[in-house]
Amino acid sequence: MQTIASISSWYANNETLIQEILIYALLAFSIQVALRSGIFSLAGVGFYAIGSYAAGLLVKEQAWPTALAVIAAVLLCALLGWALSVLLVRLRDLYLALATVAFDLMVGVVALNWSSLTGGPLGTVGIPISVTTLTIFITVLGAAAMLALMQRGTIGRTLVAVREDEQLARSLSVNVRRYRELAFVISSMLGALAGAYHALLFTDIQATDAGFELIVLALTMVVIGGFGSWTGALLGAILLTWIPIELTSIGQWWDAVYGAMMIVVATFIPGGLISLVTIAGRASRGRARPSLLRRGSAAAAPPASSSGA
Amino acid sequence: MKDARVAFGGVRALDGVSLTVQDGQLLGLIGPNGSGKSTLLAAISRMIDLSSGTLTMEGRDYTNAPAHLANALGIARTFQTVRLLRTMSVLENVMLGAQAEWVRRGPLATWLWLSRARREEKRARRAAQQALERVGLKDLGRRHPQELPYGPARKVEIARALACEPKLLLLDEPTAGMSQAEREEVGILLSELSKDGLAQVLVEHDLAMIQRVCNRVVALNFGQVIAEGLPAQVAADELVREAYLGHRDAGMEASAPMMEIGRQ
Amino acid sequence: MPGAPAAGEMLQQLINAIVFGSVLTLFALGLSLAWGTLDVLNLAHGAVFIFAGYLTYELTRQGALSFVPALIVSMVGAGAATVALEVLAFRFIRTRFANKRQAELSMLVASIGGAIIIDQVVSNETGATTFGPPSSIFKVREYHLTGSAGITNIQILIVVVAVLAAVGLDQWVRRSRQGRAVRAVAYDPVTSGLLGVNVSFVAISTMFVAGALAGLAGVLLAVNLRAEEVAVGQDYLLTAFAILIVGGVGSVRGAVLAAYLIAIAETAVVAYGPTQWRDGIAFLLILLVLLVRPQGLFAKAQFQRA
Amino acid sequence: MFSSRRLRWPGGALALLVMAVTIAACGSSKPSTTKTTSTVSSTSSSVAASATSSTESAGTIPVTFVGDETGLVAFVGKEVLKGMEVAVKRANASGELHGKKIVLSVMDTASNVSTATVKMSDAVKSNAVAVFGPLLSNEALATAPIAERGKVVDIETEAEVGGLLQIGKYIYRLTPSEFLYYPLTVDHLAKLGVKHVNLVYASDNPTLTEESTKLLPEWTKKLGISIGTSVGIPSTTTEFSSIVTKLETGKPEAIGVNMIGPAIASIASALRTSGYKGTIFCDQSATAGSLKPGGSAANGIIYGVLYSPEMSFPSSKEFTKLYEESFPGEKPQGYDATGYDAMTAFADAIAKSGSDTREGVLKGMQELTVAGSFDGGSGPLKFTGPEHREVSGPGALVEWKEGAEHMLVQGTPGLESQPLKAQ
Repeated sequence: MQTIASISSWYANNETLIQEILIYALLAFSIQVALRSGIFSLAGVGFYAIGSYAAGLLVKEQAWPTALAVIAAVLLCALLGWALSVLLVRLRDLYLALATVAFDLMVGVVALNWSSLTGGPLGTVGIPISVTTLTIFITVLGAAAMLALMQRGTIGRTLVAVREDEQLARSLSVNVRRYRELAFVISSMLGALAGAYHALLFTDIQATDAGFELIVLALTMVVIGGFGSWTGALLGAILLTWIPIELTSIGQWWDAVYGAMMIVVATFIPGGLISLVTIAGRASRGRARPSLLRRGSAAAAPPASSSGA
Repeated sequence: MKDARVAFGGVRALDGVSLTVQDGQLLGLIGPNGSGKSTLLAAISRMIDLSSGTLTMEGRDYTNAPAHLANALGIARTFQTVRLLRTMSVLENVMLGAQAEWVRRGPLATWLWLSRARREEKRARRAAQQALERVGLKDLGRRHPQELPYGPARKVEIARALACEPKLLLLDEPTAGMSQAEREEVGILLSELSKDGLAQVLVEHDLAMIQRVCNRVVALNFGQVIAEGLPAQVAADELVREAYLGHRDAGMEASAPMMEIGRQ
Repeated sequence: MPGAPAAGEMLQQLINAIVFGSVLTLFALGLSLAWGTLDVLNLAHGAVFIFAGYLTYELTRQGALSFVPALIVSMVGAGAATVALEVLAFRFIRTRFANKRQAELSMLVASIGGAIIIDQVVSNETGATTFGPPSSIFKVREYHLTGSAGITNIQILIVVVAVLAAVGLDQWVRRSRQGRAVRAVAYDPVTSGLLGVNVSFVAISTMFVAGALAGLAGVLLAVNLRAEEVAVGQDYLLTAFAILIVGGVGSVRGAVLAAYLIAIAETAVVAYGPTQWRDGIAFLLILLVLLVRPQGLFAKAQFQRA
Repeated sequence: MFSSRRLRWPGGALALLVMAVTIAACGSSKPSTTKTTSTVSSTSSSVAASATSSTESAGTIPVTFVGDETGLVAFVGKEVLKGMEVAVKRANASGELHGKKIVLSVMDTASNVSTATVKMSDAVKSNAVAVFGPLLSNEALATAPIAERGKVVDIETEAEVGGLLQIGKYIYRLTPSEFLYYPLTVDHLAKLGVKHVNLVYASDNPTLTEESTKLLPEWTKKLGISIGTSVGIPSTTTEFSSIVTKLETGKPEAIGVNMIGPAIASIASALRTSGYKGTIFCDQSATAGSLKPGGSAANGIIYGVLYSPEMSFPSSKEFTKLYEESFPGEKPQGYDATGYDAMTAFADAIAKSGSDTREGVLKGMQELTVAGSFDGGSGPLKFTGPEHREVSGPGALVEWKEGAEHMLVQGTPGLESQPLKAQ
């Protein structure tokens, strides 16, 4: 009983923090699912903006029921996400990343200038609060379950193959384009969910909300947490929401400490912080596996075979 | 495959090559570096587009089909370099081949059709294990590719291709870098597969191996077929010897092929 | 006669575009160099740029140094900050990560961390408010051209320096031994290591040059703008992305052409178009170029590292 | 593999859960995120001393400033806080608090919306009887609903954004809208005989956009001034010469620069360098040193402010004196007055209601607003707006000269330009 009471009081004291974390978790999932499938897309942030406007305006201006508005926002973004993935089908790696960053920022510019719809620089304010923490929590659980399914079995292996070696994947019957499109669409939908919930919980949307800072934050969450698994994205969302809040207590240099932490993790823990958890888990079960921290051995490296086509 | 032509920029990589492989036939493909062997395999497996010509598989034209459909038609291949995914175990790598049929259902089915997925997972595991046993690596399933020496890693590649249950297997220098003993094992394996009725195309520099296992050989140079026939005939062919040794052709760089021949 | 002032205004806007393009060139050269040769998309480049402006402000406001020494010290400081990132993070990532894509990601995040630290230093030391070097270190004068058009001495300096830096960098990458080493690293770090190129030294010196170029741009801009704040660096960074994409990654000439193209486009929008959409131009260009010609408008095939 | 996977990810999830709970436990057991203002300044030690003695003794009235101590507008937050400290000192010394003392604590939002929302809910959960809101508009918009739901009076300062007061009855804004004293500038322009002005404004800033596109045109029209070119540019713009060229077309007698941050000084310098001789006016955001880097080029820029140390209102003089006593050698700025006004209104509210519970604060604030006005650092302030939850002030027109503001005109209380803002 004591524990239940203390958990509930802890929850009551930290509800906003939890809400933030849950919403960022959805955004981080959005980036993670793309990265894990070899798609360096940051378009989730753009869909965060579109999703927040769509859901917020439908609820506020059209008085749609919340559930319907959220679904409509997510479907809209799924469609747009698919269209974007078709447009950007030729791009890979940093080029894709920059194209999607440009898309995100373009969404912001459009939102700022389409005043009749979005309120422009004044933003959209006074959206009725129409979701509960529980709804978002269940959504995050559901999303996590879907992502967990996506990481295992046939589709899990297939997406790894698509990420690591597209040509090989094709030679094994994988329709690479379809799988990439799926990942892109899922990413868009998760971004839209995060945005929609943010709008419906925090009641206001500013055109600058989904700017470069949010892109950087989402990417950082996923890389620091570890993009190999949804658990990494969740860990990143928890830590990067929570750490800045705690760090403010150390005064004006907190940002520098935060930056230093990012450098250290990015440089020395390639699998993200979640890999430490995984390694610790393995060690505790006594199963010696090659450490993720170790550089892969070159045993299977091809010899300098020079025979040509 | 008829009259295939592939051109990269002004360079003709394949120039009017026609090739037919029967069930149970093990076709050896030889030729010096840059003669178009790997290009030919890439063309057959639809990794690259033909600029002209046609590809048929069991009477079906697949010249313009996307790459992943070539595998669906029964064409599996290995690559010149080891291409195992380091984040997966050996068994999982082979399962990539074993699951090919299920993967064709598309991403949504493989993601969300849970009841089928579970059955499929079990079947793929069994098939992958069998494929590993077939190449003689029964116990290596749990290891990771980067822990394997080069020879076994190449065998895993063959197992992965076999797990697709292909009708035509394309092998791009499967024994390069292997020890003599390993090479012989692979040779025996390929002969057995051939006896089981599998059509195979083997790109190989090891002429002794070609002579031992192949029942037909095609020699390529400058993207053209310069000789075709039984292994012994082709090996004796004047043009082939010339191409390899480069005596009368000043434009050829002879040093690399010499080394290859020296392996015999 | 309504035609004459309009013509003068047009000339003035053309001059403005050329000056702006020169600042963009200076900014983007270093970024392009680092990405083209070392595969580092250094997101701290904007912070380094501001850091140099801050150093000049700090060195000159008490009258301790005059313009040229302050410029040199600031460039060295900016270069050193970039080298620090290389030594502390990028170098490890490059050697430890087998997977190139993951290395790119980690470098991105590490450089964000670096940007945060540098921004924090500048922001704390300036009280997070507007700062700028005193006007006494560089007497800005305007020279009148025909009609109402004019150009200031700092603007002339920016254009001249940008052209010299671009030509110099282009020649350095093409001609000199060091330049050849840089290009070798660009093509294949492993092989160039085997061929005796000291990859670590090449990386450090390349990053130093990249940082110093950002510093040069930062100081000149600080003098030209008179006032700046931390956020300015990021705004330049976003525009520079467009320059890299439009010009083609790793191409010095492409970057220069793209910088002027974007400057002209943005100036034209401010002068004659819907000014609020100005920010959108760079992003639109990124999307359009990547859709139509992913290798960049001006890049030559040999610079590509797809 | 399947089975080992099945084992693995719940393991990971479990580990995560454990971590999350640990983190949460640390978070809740450590109220160190709140800290007293003792670090801000040595002269405020009296405030700090009472703060550290005990947190919840009967004699204290705990309040929390959820504000930007670090981050983008830290330079504003620090000043607002100083003003608050001065007000706390005055109120505690005055005895109007029925023998109790206000204890001010600070939660840093770091100018980050997420942090601000979390800190605001921390503050609402704490024993603070009132909260003072964050400074940035988007922070204020995100945090005000939390205070409203928590039924805590939230006194906002600075954040000037439409819709804030509509959030609910617990939300107050004690900083007069700039829209109320900007007309002083327009009046002055008319007096100077200006007929044509050109204008540049930050098109992504709500206040500046509303001011520049709706209000200024109305005011100038009344006074016979025409606006020629009106250019909206994003505040991220870093290249101004093309804008300067555009602003100079038509040779206007005055040019308005309704921008924020360094842009004002940059544009002003560029205008002066290219030989522009007319009047340059701008928005109150030029206060607090953003014109300093402009050097002599910034001389003569005029703008309306809500407070100037040269103001002659008795309450302003009192504030100026108290501030200079608390922070010797420093001159109070508008932001200091803002903090002072917010805290003084709060103290007056407690004095009125005689109760320092949360409901008591609300009641006191309501009584205070019914009274219609109170005297703050920025002069006699009048309650206006929805349920009289915001204030108007007289303001002043200042001119920037050699690194300092000089008052040209003092606004007249009660004669503030009618709030033309569309409600």
